[in-house]
Amino acid sequence: MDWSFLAFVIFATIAILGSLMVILQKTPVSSAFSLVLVFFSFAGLYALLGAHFIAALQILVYTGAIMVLFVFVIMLLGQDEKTTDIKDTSLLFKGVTTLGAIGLLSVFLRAVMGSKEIVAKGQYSEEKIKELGGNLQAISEVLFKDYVFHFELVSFLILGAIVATVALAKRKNTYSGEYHE
Amino acid sequence: MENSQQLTALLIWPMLGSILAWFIPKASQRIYSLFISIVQFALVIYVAYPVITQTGQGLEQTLPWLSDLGIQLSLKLDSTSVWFVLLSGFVSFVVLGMKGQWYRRNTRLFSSMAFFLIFSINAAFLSSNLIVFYLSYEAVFIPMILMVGIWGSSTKANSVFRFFLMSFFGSILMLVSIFYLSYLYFLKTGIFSANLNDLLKLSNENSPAMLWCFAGFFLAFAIKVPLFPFHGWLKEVYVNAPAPATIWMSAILSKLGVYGFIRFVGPLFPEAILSAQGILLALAAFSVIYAAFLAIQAKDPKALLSYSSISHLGFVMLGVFSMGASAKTSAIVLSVSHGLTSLVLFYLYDLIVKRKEDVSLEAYSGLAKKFPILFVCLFIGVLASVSLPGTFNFVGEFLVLIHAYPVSALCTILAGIGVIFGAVYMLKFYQKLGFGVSSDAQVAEVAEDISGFDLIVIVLILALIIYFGFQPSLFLGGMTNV
Amino acid sequence: MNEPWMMLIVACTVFLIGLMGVIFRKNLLIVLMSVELMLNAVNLSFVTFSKLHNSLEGHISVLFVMTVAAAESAVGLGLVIALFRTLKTADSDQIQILRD
Amino acid sequence: MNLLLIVLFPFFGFMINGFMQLRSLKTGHKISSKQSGSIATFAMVLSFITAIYYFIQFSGQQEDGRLIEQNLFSWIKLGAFHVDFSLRLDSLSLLFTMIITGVGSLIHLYSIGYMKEDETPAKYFSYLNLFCFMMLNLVLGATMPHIFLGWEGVGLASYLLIGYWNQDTAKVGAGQKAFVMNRIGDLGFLIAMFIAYKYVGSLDLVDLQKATLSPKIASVVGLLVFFACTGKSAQIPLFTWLPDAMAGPTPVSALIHAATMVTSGIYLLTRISPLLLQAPDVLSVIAMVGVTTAFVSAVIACAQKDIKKILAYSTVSQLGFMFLACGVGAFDAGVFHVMTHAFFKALMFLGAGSVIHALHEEQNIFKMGGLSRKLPITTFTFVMGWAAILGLPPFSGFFSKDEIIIQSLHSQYGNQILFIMALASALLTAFYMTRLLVLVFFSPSRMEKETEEHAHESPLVMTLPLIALAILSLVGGFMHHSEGGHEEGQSIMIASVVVALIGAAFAFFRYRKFDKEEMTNQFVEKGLGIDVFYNKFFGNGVPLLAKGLSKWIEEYFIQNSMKFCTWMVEFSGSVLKSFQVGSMQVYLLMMVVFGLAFMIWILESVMQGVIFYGK
Amino acid sequence: MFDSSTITLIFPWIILGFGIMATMLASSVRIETRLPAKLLTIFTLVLVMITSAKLFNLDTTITINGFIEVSHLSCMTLFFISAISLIFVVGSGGYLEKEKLHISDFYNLVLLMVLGASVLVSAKDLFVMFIALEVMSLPAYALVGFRRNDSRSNEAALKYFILGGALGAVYLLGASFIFGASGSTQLSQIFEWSKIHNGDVLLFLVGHILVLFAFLFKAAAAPFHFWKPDVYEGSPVAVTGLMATVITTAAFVVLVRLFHMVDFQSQSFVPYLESLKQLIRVVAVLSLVVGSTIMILQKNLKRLLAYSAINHTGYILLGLLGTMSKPEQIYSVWFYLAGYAVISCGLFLLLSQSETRNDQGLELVDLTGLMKRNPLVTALASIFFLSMAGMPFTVGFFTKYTVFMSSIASGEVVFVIIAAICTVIGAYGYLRPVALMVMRDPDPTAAEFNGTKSNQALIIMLAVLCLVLGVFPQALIQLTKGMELIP
Repeated sequence: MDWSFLAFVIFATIAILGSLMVILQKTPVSSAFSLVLVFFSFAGLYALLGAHFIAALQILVYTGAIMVLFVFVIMLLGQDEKTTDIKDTSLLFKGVTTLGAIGLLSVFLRAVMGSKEIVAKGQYSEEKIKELGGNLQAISEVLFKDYVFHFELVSFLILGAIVATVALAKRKNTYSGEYHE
Repeated sequence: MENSQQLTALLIWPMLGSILAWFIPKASQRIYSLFISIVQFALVIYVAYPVITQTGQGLEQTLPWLSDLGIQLSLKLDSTSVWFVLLSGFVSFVVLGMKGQWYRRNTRLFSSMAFFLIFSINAAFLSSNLIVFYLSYEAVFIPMILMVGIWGSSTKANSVFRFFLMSFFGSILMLVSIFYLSYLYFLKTGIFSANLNDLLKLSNENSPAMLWCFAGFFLAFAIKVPLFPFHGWLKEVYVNAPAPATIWMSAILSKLGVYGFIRFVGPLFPEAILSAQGILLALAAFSVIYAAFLAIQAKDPKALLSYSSISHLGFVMLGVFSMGASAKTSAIVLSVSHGLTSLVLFYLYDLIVKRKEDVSLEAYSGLAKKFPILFVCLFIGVLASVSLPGTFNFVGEFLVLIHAYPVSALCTILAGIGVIFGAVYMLKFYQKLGFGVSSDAQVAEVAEDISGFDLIVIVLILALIIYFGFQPSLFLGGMTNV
Repeated sequence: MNEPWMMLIVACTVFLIGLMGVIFRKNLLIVLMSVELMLNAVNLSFVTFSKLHNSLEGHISVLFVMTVAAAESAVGLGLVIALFRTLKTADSDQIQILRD
Repeated sequence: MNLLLIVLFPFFGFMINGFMQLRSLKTGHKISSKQSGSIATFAMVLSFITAIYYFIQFSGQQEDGRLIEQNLFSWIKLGAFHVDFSLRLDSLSLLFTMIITGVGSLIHLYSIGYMKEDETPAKYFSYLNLFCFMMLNLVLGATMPHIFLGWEGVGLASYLLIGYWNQDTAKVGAGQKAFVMNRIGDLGFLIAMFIAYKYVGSLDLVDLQKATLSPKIASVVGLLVFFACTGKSAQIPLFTWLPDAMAGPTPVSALIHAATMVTSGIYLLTRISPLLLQAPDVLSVIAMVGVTTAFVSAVIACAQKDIKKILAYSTVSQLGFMFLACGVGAFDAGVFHVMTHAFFKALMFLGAGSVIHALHEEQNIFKMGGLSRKLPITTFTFVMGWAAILGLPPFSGFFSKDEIIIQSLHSQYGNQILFIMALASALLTAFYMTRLLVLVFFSPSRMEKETEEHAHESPLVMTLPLIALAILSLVGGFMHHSEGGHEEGQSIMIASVVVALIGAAFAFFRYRKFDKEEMTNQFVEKGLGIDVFYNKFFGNGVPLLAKGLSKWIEEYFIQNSMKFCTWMVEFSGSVLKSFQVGSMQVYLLMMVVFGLAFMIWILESVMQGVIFYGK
Repeated sequence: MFDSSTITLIFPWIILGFGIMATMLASSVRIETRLPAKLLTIFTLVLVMITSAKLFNLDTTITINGFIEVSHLSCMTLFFISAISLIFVVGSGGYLEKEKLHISDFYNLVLLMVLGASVLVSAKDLFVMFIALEVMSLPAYALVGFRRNDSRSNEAALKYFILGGALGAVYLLGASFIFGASGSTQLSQIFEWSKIHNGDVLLFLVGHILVLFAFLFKAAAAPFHFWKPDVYEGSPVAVTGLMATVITTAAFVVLVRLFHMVDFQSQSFVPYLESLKQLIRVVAVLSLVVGSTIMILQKNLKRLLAYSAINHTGYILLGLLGTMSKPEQIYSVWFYLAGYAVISCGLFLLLSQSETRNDQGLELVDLTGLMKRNPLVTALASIFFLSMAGMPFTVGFFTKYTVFMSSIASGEVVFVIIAAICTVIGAYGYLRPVALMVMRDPDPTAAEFNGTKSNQALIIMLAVLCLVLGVFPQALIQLTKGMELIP
């Protein structure tokens, strides 16, 4: 029983319980705060896996950006009162869903057992990363060397998201019905 | 086989007609259609002439079309197909001369569709590549559906759908069979081909697969002909269709099925046919009697004619399933004669209906007195339909039965009983229309007797029916050497 | 070091919890959050496998997934807002007009 | 001289009259019966003259030289199957030709007078010519299909002429009945041809006559041909159409339904007699059927009131005699009776026509009487016919009928039952014919005043044929050179004459003073219920069966199975559609469930059961 | 890493990128002026077409860093996608005007979608696929919900979005499993790995199946089809058309790649091939049956076309099934996609010309008696419907032909028979609108069809193309035969 294992157990428990809370909370706001909990515990898990940069990003992006967005919208739409939809849903529906999830889980579990056989073939072992000057250094190098295409593409993704959101969420229809040329 | 470039003309000309029809003013559409169809008929005769005279010599033409898909535009005019092509040329010419609402409403569409129909029919009869055959076989639906739908007497879409769906169901299974055959051929030789000549190499195989393929073909053609349990679509469509469509369907399209049996099923699946011959003959014979019974109880004269068509085609199928060259020839003769007869009957019935509309008679009766010449013609038509000796139908029916008899006496006798019932319903038909006391005294002044184009054409056909009744050697001579 | 498959089990569990949330929560905002949960779980899985393989591909992937998640939630929230404008609700039961 | 001429003259007559008729319809110009009738009669006379020419030619030749064959063209030739369209004249067909053209000419002549009042005589005469044309084809055809052509052709002409007055649907119905019943017989003919072709390989009559078949095949062919003959010649079981066929004009009845068409059965049987002789069983069947028909229809005739119906049943009865003759192997006697019967029965029909004509379409014999004074020539000629049918010497019937009765006992195939039944039929014949004669011509008048006043003798065109036929009835018997009197025949001859006289006397005394309508047995009058039975059984049964088929198989099976297919598709569509509930979360759940199922299924099959069952 | 030769290879995308930015700038100036945006979009798409056409004569397949493939397949698809989008951009102006949706954002989103689709078809890396998928999908969500004031449009967009998001996550999970099993996300490396791998493949299989599910969802194969009718019905017609063509095409290209991701010759994957075939069989048959049987019950035309699309998905999967054992038959899938895209492009453009009396979208009854009022539209619609039904002498026939041929050649006779029967059922569905148009008398409440001349010309062109390809499909078949699949 080493410390990292203990940390893992703690983070994992928080993550799972937190996610359960996300989907079982009555108000969106509490769901959102449960989600924050999950994000934090995930950050911890990343750190345990040695992905420190990712752990940091997790906090920054998810908790810092996405969650704020969520909370903002919740408040915007006035969705902070309690909803009872979880109770309204029929038991059968929930039951089937749970059964399905358990079934999937069992399949996944069986599948990930296969990961024990995985032989590492990448070049970025922990030593190598250290050699390169740490996690961030290594990632940056790979990101801007090999994955530059992805990177550019993602920029268009964000562009698309912006345009899409703007197009969707504009309050007033600015269309006047005539051409202005 | 002689290589000939003329066969494509039989396809190009109607296609051209179909396209040009859109540029012809409405008023002259009938003249235009007549012109195109007469030229087309003349073309057919010109092309077919050497085939008829030089017995056993056929014309062949192969154009590469979609060779990478195993499709070649191989056309073949031999002594089997030539009669069907001639028949369709003739029938089309007659039909397009008919006057009717199709020359008043959506005229351009009508002529265009008519020529497209002729094109597809010709393509189907000429093609010796199964895929091309299938293509044209199915292309026939499109104009047919439109004709029934647009100019038909009823807006009930169900009949059209039923017709289309049943036929399509059969034919698409045939397509699957064709695919499978060419796949078998591919397995054997490594080449994808749907040419009949190639696929014939499979015909001596006797495997379950061949039996299934046979079933696919059988279903397609049996629905088209139609044979007994597959005839459900027929009545409604025939009754609701405008006269040209009805004539085309009964005179030509049903022959597509017959032709399919003779041309493809017979040579491709001899084993399968032989093993199922009893059932097939029984089906054919039962079709004869069953349809005759339906005709007897039919109230609508057009329905009666439709059922009689099934009944007669039962005879044809009896000949086809008897196998053997002579029986095959007999079936072709009967097909042609049935084509001519049903042309006459439906044509004249349409004339009568038009006259009836003109004078608003409540029921048909005593019309013979008012339109004597029309009814003389109709009577000869009826006689041909009951295959009285001396008419072309007799030759066909007699030959069919005499060749079917050695194969299955029982079925022949059963079908023979249909001859009796044929007399019953056809006479009933004629009596209902022609005899008795007519209910309207003023008809004579309003509606005229048959005259002009109608008269000439009908007399011509009747003359042909009687002439071939005594001189069928034209049909028999060329076909014996096949 | 912990057995990596344990990490994967956590990932899978969270993923499926997210899936369950998407399926049976009616509040569209919570549904969106559940989608975020699923994406997070995937991230964890990527990082774990990345570690197993001594590779950085997984890390990079996580970066992109995060971006995508952000973009997606932006569009999703935009859609929810648009829906809220017309239907005055963010309840998934209300959006069953299109059916059959 | 060309054999074709015999056939062609009536054909031209048919064409000319037909075209004239069609033209007159167009122009409205009416054609008189004199015009069209003279053309038709002329055509028949020419044909008759041609026949006489051949008769003269034949009589100068030996028995075996009496054959002329003329191949016109090849009709149907397909592979091994070959039928020529050729005419063949031998003594048998010459005899029939002479009857057809001779009696035909007379009846055509008679018709000119009879159809004077008719609106469309040209149509009538064209039909009559068509009939003669077809009939000549029947007797001159050299092959079975050719005979069949004539066979069906006469049926057609018969149909047209019975339903000549087609405004009356009952008459058309009678024609239809005749045609259909003939067709039933024709089926036998057709199948006989098929079998014959299968076993003989040819349908030429000569080949058929020469052929030796196994007894079984021969009997089947014989029976089928006989079945065909029962249709055409109105024998049991297909005889019921003939009385109805009297709906047509009376000359038609005389020509078609007495003299010529109905005897074509005898012609056909005689033609294939070599085949029949190979099958003795068939012969006895033919004899039995013939004699039964003769007897039964004679019984029915006794109860009839309609003058034409009596003659019709009489015809059936006489035809029964002829079949009896064929059945006992005495084909000659049968043919001989055909000839004499043609004379006297045509005569009687025409006489009846004359009576009907005089009485304005009155046909009930109980509304006649005492016409001998008004219609002397008719009466006189009718008496001649009466004597002939009774078989009184020296009238023609005496020779032919007695020949048959003798043969029915003494022939190789004859027996006593046949003989006794034949005699009984002769007795009945005498009875009903005398009844007819007395009631129409000699008993007190029972006519209405008006008709009685208008009754008058027919014009010369009508009486001339009567006289001619009367003479023929008288002398017709001597045309046949009998092979000497049989020793035992003498007594039978006497017996039959006596029997006839007894019957005649009985009738004479019973009806001499009759002045009211006789109460006949309805059952017998209606044809012993046979016709009723047919009407009930087939007349209603076939439509019923048709309705049943159309309802149960067509509606419920065929149409409903199609509907069922549509329904199945639509039903499965609506079942599948019910998954489309509109809730995206349900969709997702379904995807998860399906996905899970697929996954487990695939993994199970790949890993062979390691997922849940362990390794 | 990008040398000059690589730049030429990715030139179409660069142009697209600049186009997108330019359009965005143009639209941000004044939102009411959309002509510049429209012209820019057209210009961009034409340029993309030209540049991608330039790449046709590329005789080798080039993979950039193992992520992106420039090959015949990708260039053709790129060309094709941009051509279809161009037609929609040119043709849907009137529709947008009518629906009051004509704002520059539309063009911007279309371009973004095209970019996503075009990258998707070239992607050789699971991750590029995912990003490209999102690049394609996000604008698509927005376009579906483009009628912001229409709750139906919103609903459709949300459904599409949530399901798309969830399935995107599923894809990612699958991708991570594959990555875990094989150590790479690049298809070529996975293929190499599968060749030599010998051992437990369960992790890979689960990942693979998940990935397949995600793209079966995008391709709307039953039982992952549920979103399609709802989304089709709710979205603007022009967008539906784009989805039916561009997204379907892209999704299928990826699906084909994913199905051929591993080397089935390899020892460990031999049993997997059969199971995978089983999966395709089941999914194909389900799609065929679901599509055809529900289609004949539909009243809404767009919904009908959605089910028809599901039905078509079934056919394409049948073709794919044929390619599983005979990869050279892959052209049937491409050919089918191309033919189907041409037909639905024409049909949706035609439908976008309609003016209904209510907002429920174009119902079937709105077509009643159209022939008497508008014969041209009737003729065009009939051609497209008959094409969809697979009637001879239309492109629809040969598309079905090749697909049937391909699966027969793999011995899948039973499934071809099922497909054939479904064709008959489907034909009934397509014939119903035709019959309504042709056989009935006009209904005064029925829809009007008013299109501009240029639009009509465009549609006529497409109809003629349908017919021409129905008689002379060689050229297209030759092209598609060049589109080989390189692992």
